[in-house]
Amino acid sequence: MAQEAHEEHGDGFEPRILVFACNWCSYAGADLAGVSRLQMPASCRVIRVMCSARVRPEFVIAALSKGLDGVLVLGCHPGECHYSEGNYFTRRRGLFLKQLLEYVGIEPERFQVRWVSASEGAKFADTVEEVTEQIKALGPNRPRAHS
Amino acid sequence: MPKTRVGVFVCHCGNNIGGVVRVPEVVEFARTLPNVVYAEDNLYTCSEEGLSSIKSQIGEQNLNRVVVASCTPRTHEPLFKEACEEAGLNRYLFEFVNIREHCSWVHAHEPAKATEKAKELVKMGVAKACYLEPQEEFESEVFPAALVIGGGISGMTAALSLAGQGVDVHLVERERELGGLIRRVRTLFPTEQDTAEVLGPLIERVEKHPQITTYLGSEVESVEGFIGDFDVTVASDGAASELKVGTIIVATGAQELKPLELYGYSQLPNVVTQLDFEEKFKRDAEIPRNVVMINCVGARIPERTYCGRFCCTTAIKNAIWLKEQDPDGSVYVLHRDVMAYGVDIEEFYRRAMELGVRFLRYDIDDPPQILGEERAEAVRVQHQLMGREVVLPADLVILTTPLVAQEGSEKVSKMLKVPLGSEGFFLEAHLKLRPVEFSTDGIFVCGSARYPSNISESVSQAYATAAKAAIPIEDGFVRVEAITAYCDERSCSACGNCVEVCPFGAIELQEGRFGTTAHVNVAQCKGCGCCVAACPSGSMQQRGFDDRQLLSMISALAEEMTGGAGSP
Amino acid sequence: MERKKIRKSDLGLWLDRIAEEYELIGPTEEEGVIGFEPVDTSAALKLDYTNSLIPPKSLFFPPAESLFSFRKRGREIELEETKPMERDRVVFGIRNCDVSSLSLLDAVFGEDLEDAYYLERRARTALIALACPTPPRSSCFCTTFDIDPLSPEGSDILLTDVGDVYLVDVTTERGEGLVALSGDLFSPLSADEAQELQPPPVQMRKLDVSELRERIEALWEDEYWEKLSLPCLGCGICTYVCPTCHCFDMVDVGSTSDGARYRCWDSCMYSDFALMASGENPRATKAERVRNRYFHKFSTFPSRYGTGYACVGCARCLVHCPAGTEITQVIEDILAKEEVSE
Amino acid sequence: MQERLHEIVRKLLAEGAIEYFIGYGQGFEPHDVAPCFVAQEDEVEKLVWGPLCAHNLSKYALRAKELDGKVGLLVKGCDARAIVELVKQHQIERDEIVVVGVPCQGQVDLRKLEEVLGLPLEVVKGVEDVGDDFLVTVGEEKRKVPKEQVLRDKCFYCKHPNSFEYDFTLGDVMPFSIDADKGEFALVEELEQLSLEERRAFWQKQFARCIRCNACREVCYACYCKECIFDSLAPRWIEKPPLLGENEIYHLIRALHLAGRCIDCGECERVCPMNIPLGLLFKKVQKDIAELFDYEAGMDLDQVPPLIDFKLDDQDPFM
Repeated sequence: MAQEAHEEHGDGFEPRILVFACNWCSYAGADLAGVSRLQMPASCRVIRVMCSARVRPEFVIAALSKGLDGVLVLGCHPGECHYSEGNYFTRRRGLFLKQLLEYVGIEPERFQVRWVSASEGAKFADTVEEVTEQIKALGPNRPRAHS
Repeated sequence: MPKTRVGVFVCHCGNNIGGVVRVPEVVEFARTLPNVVYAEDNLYTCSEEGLSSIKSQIGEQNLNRVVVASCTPRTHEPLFKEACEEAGLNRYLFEFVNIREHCSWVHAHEPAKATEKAKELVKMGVAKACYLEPQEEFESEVFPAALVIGGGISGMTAALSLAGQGVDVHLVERERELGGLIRRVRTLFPTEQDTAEVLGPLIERVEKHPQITTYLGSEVESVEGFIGDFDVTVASDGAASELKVGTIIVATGAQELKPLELYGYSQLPNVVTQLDFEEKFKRDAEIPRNVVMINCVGARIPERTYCGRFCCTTAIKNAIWLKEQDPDGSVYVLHRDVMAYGVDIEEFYRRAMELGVRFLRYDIDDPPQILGEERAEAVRVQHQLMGREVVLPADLVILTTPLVAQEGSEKVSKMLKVPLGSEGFFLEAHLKLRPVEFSTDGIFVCGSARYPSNISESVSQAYATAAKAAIPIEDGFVRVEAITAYCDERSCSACGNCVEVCPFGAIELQEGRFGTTAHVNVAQCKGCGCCVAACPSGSMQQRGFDDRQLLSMISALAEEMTGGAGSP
Repeated sequence: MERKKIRKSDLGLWLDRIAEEYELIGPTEEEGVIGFEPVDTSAALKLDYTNSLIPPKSLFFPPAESLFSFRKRGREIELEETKPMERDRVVFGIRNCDVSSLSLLDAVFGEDLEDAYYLERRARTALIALACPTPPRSSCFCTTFDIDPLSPEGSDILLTDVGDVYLVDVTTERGEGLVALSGDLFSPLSADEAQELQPPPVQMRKLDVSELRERIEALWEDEYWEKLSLPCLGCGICTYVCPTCHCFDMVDVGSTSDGARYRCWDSCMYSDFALMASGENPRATKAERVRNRYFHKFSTFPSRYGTGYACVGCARCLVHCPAGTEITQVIEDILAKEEVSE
Repeated sequence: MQERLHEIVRKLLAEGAIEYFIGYGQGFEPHDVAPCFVAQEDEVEKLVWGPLCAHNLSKYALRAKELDGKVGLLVKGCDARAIVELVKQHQIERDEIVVVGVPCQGQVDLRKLEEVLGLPLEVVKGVEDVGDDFLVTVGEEKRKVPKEQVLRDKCFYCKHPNSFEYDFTLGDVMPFSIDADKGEFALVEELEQLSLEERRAFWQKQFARCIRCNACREVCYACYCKECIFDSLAPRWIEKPPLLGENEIYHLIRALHLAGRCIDCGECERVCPMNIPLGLLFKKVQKDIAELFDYEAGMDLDQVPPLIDFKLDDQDPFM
């Protein structure tokens, strides 16, 4: 069915990007983008978590290995975490995981962490736009051969 | 265990969703999803009609999971959870799917893609719903005191209202006097009464009230904790006081824009703002004969798009005041539009014209010009009606500027972890549905801290926040949403990661039935989930956000791509 | 039937001819690991090897095989059966220990319950066995179970390395067919050759296991198993490299709306192997799991299928066990123990 | 040294200070050594020590949990880090075990030795450490093999020839000086030099070969979870069949869980029957943890593991 959509617009591959957004900042930011009617590519699927620190790095590994084109983890800006410390852990996990994934040959663009506050609707939209473009350029995440 | 029976309700939200997403197609798709036994679309699921449909279907279809695909959980989740509860379904067996803010509104020109996305979001929601479990909420105590930040009209009114309800109030004011911005204004519209007549008694009542403690020349240094249990540090002249409060009201107000570089302001001595005028001329300075006011200075322009809302009224007020002082003097008000809304203000506007105040509309692309080197001599402006240029003699030019965000707002925003809008004013949870409330429980905002508000607006907002802030204190407890962490002691091997990461010290290792394992103190747990992500064995989980639920959403989405992990 | 010979230099020609007609599978090396893999040309084969790490049972009973896949389209469900194999196959270079392991597996997959997938692979696969090099690996002990590393039994063709030529014993019509593919490369042995060209007799340790079954059955309650399990890590290596281990698990991979049913190897050494939905685990301790494995090999399997012991003396488990557990030592311990207590 | 070991263990058993001692014993073939559990004084002679004692016996320290009494352990310098971590991660009480530290000047990588000799390992009758060489007995003759040629990779940059965590010690040695002419992370860096595509191809090939026998997990000292997330049915992190995608998840999540825990004992790579170069994966983990967070596992009991800790000024490329 996804194909139909493409045909209708005559463009090629529309990446599927999984987004984790923290309830207090980034999810609110995404809502604000909507309220402000900021248009963005239909590539992202948001999963709401209370804090970006809830996002198990295992989720990222699983999502990419299952063939999703990208994973985007969004949290409050450092220092603004609703739980005061959560996003500092997100930051460290992100730093480590990014390098590990790159080492085994997964393009770093496919896993990104960004800080988006509740008032940054525009930043949310821009981030989605930007990441989508980057992943479009890479093409589909190689589907896993089930040998 | 009874079979999982999911009901899906997809909202058109009038045209908001239905105008883009092909809702019936989404409903049809939902019917094919595992465990979905019922699906329907509603014009407005949040309407009485929609809600009663949810309730009745829970009964008729014997639903034990409800998924609503509509707007954002941040505003409507409580509403739908109530509905489920009223129909006898535990409120935690409800799952929200956002296909408006996250879909129809942001893909307005791609109906096909938006529809596909909506389907996948619904699929993910249903996948999660299947793993939802009923939850019991935990109740935590609320400390019976409130903090009000800002001692202006709003702050004082809120403080009095709270104190009047028997709540202990701590009122913190940065200045050495109470009163805020209005203190510098001499008369008030539309009653034209002397500010002191209003402000004086108010300040006195605040200062006299036994349940209000006022901290002048003081600032809030830090705020920790959550609704019911905030720890606040107030710094006054080096001395610091530690307070405990249950709720907080932000009434930090706003400041008048100083239009530096505009119309010779700050270079020409007789070009002033309305507030300068109030302070200097309306006291004892002698009254100039020819006065020209320019409205919308620094407002409704690209870098500051909003309307100051009552600057016009202020101009009218001062124009009338001038005419009353000297009927023969000339007063011109150059404006872009006169915002004199409401019964009394409109009347006020008419009176000004009767008194001979001249209102001239100018064009922003051809703004008035100040003539004169040392001081303003006259103002040249293009008269739109006569279609020609006029030169108005001016002994005094008054610039009408809007209120802008209070300085220090960022600090307060970071401290309380509440958001600021793009113009720097505080941003409430929802313009229509949750005004004066922040999405963070127990913190409220009123007056010009929110956006420029005149006195009557500030007062009513102050009452609103006072009422809101008093509720949890009256109840004496708040329910903690059941999204707290818990540990499966059978599989926990006590590595201690969770203990280390918990920002609230809510977890400790204890001896138990299964040896040493992690234990979560629900009262302290705030449901961030840090510990869950740090647990290698998955023994630590978060209610409503456990690994099964989130992983099932990922798999549901991934399936769409791989055509099933199974394809050999 | 009479013995033939083929010059070593001609072996490649023959195998390449076979590869034209069949899927040719033989010993190859990847990352220092010997395994039986399909090859396009004989050049890809590795001939100087003792035996593969993963036994050739994997060719008939793969580590993971999709039995069928399913898709949910709306309310419809499509089922699609997976074909076990495309072309008929020829396996070259299999050793006799593994050949005889297949006859044990035949009992499992071919008797009262017939497994179509396994049986089709067996029926459509010819075996060209390669007699073991002499001396064999010091760990080998197949003769313990009366397996003759030089016997043509169980395979279609047996090749025996005697210097410049391989002796060729063809035992089945299918074998005849393979030889006929390039008959000119084969020639009968002259009388003298029949005399001279004999493989040297194979020397390897042989344990007397005639009473092994009775003795192990007497040891069910013995604390020996506890002791034996101390170093055991509970990994699955021994079962995965064992040519006779055949435990499997059936799992649906994918989702309820799109996936496949897989059969994949499982290991009785895993703590959750016997775990039941109720949470009950009849073999909760490592000692119980270790005991179970040897009991199955030396008691349960023979009594269940009326065969010999479920061990062919390939010694793979012994060589690869990370904790150094030796099945030969275990056998000796079992036999010794009984004697002591007699 | 072996005698001294026998002495100590005999004494410990005689005094009933331990229920049993875990050391190394002769394996089936002369070249292979296996963990050896000694409970009786008369079995003490079974214990051996030499350059073939690769196993990280710290894994067995967890056995102490199951016993009323203590267990004794023979621990090399490198493996001592596992003891520190196990205590740090609340898996054992330090006083539940008796640690006998043994000085070590490098262990033999049997796969390398087989290559260097060009002969099957079974012809190797014994290996002795004679300073900068190993003395390898092949059949009747003794061959000198330079350590450079056959040392386990991790021994090239050995930081702890002596166990720094012990109750008894078999003495001290100087770290031998071998010019490995490459840094600790040289192999990882080589791989990092490759293009993303090449790295991907490399690892996909490796992961595809995995048969998921779980040996790497079971042999790992840090895999002590009562229930591994890979064995959990809900949530189901990986499917049982060893398909490429599932194997990839398996190895990456293991790498993640070992971040800040891996002490470079190299057991996972040693036991892998499929010769998957897991060392290359876990060296990378150690490298990044060291470079990003300046942390080395198993060195300091009070140092908080890197992924459950943070600094306000950690680098932040995510703005």
